[in-house]
Amino acid sequence: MTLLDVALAVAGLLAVAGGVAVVSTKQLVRAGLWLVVALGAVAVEFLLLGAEFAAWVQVLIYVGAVVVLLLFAVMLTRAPIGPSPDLDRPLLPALLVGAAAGLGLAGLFAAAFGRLTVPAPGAGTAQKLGTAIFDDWVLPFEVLSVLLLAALVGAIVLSRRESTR
Amino acid sequence: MTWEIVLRVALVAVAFLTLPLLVGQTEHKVMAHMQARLGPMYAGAFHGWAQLIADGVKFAQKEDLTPREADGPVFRLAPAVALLPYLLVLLVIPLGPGDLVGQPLDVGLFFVLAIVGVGVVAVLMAAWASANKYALIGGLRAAAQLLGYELPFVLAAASVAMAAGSLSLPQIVASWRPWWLLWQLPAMLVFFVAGLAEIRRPPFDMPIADSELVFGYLTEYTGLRFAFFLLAEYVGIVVISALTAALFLGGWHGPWADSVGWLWMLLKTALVAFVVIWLRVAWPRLREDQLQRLCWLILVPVALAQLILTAAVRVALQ
Amino acid sequence: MSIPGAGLGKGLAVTLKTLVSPSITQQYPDVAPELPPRSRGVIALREENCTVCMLCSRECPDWCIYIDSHKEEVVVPGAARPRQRNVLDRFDIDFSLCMYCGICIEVCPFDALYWSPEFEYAEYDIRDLLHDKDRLGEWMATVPPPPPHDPNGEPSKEETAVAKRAGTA
Amino acid sequence: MIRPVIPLLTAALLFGLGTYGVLRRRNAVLVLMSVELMLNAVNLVLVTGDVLRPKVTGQVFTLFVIVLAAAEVGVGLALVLRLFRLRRDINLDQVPLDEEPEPDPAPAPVLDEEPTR
Repeated sequence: MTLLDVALAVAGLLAVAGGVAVVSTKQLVRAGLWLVVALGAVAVEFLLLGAEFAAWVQVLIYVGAVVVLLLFAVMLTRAPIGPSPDLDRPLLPALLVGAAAGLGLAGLFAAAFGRLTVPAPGAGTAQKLGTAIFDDWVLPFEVLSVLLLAALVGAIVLSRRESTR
Repeated sequence: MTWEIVLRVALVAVAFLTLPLLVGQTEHKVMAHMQARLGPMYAGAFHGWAQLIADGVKFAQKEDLTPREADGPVFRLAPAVALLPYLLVLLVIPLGPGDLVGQPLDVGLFFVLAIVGVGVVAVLMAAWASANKYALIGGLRAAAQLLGYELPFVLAAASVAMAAGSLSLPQIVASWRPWWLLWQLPAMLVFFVAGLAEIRRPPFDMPIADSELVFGYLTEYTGLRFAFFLLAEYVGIVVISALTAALFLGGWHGPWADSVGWLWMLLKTALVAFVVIWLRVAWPRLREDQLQRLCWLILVPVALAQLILTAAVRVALQ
Repeated sequence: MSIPGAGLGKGLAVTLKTLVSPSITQQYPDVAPELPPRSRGVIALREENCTVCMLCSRECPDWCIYIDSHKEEVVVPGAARPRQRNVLDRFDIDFSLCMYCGICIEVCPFDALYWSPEFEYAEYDIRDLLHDKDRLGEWMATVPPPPPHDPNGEPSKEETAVAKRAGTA
Repeated sequence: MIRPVIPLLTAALLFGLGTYGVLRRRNAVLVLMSVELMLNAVNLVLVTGDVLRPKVTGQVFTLFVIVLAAAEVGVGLALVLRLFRLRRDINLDQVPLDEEPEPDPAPAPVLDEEPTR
């Protein structure tokens, strides 16, 4: 265990704790705020793994936009302060599937990479990333922009009120 | 090495604590004189220089209230969340040539944009946890405003990053040339206006419009927590001014630049901060629909056009 | 045809001009304020001129002037019988009621009431704002001299009367 | 030297939590949040993959996923708000999948009105 490992483990624990809180809290808005914690911790993991650019994109898009939109929606749909009743479905099926997926994957990863150590990655990959996107992945990039446009138009159409026609 | 980092962080912390006070005092005085008043004159004997310190003492003495219906932990945490992003941003803004920056960061500009965006979360936390309808309306307004203006803000910054061919703030300042003032002028205006909206300064203070929403998402705050929000606003002015100065006004460039570069940077920052204060005095608040109209119909197209122009000039120069 | 945004520029120009011109704030407790002439600060009483005609008290819109008097006989040498004279016992103005209309001063036929620019007579208790004739008399010292006569104006009635009497006599 | 198993385990647990949340939660926004958790788990795996090999493909895909998540949330929230406007509720179990939705009551209901259903 190096210092970097410890940092990774701490951020990972934070992310998982945030995730647990997101799926278990009874208070709608707090779930959104715990999501900020989880996503922030994942961003820290990105940083530690040398994906500096991805980390800041994560903060910019996820924390700055996605979570805010989610909170916005929670507040617009009138979340009460304090616990809301009737948030959850029956526990058992969800727990079974969730635990199977999570622990199964965890077991798989542990078995495959359990003893592996790799050299710590260097920082500062924005340039490499740009080159990769615009050399190897131009088509997906363009397709993605079309998709974004479609999502934009779709969201606007969906949220228009009928009476404004 | 460790000592150096500690020293740098300490210096940034000092700047974090003094520059906003300086801006606040300037605002007191400039606003007063623009309204043919004198402003604070008594605290500290000489032209009320210690007014903000006195205010701080006053805030510290006030009762720390949490409304009974409020979501306590969230309510109490919000001011810190509001303040923290700006402190982090100050770390990467270059003050002078070479090594005169808190922490040189390869993707500094991107870091700044990402971190400034986190401030919205604090606003939503404060708004929702207050259990007050004015606060909630203010918070929703703020969220809509901040989400909207983030777009031109980022696009304008992307233009200058493209012009410089780097995301590192010191790099961008280093490759700045005087003729960029003209070339990047639309981006500068867009960035400055969107930045004003990001820190919710007048004329973009719809979220805390005191004549209709009491004080928006700050309505329920008192004492030190309120002071934290105020401090966040003034650090915000410092950050936006410093960013505008660094990205578009050439940062430390100027006559005798290498020896007094930091002075130029501070001077330009102060100039932009003065404009921020000036606009507050001179211009009325935008209505909510005007606010969104300005963002989506003017700023975003201008920013996109500027991006195309920047790209064209870059390609032509190569 | 107006240029769009001209108003914004104008706003900036006005505020900048105000910024560089001196401010109009007066540092009152430290620096005495420059009051305009004929400031209505307080009503001063020249007791000797008062004949207890009660005009001021009757004309006062909110009845804040209280006057008491008694009659005295004055023996004038050579006269057939003693003359009667009104003697002022009490002349109070309640400044918690006074609305500074100045009607009392206008109607006084004997110039017993004057405007004084003195304004620093605030009290902690509203009852202390009832000022008696001694206090009102003290304020006479602060009454400014009457403004000089307008050189282009008509001469005053008294002056013409005196001149006419001198001419006819 | 780092052990890539640590972020991978984190990702696996996050993914499990996300799955659990999607199945457990009844509230539409909470389901969206759980989906975000799963997406983040995938991102974490992709980024960790880059540490194992000297390429940045994983990060490229992370960026793509993040952009996708933004698009997804935009459309998803539009749907949720639409649902709320129609039914005053965003409980997913109450969504009738086999009937035509009633048209949007016009003029659109003020937020304070009682359900018009």
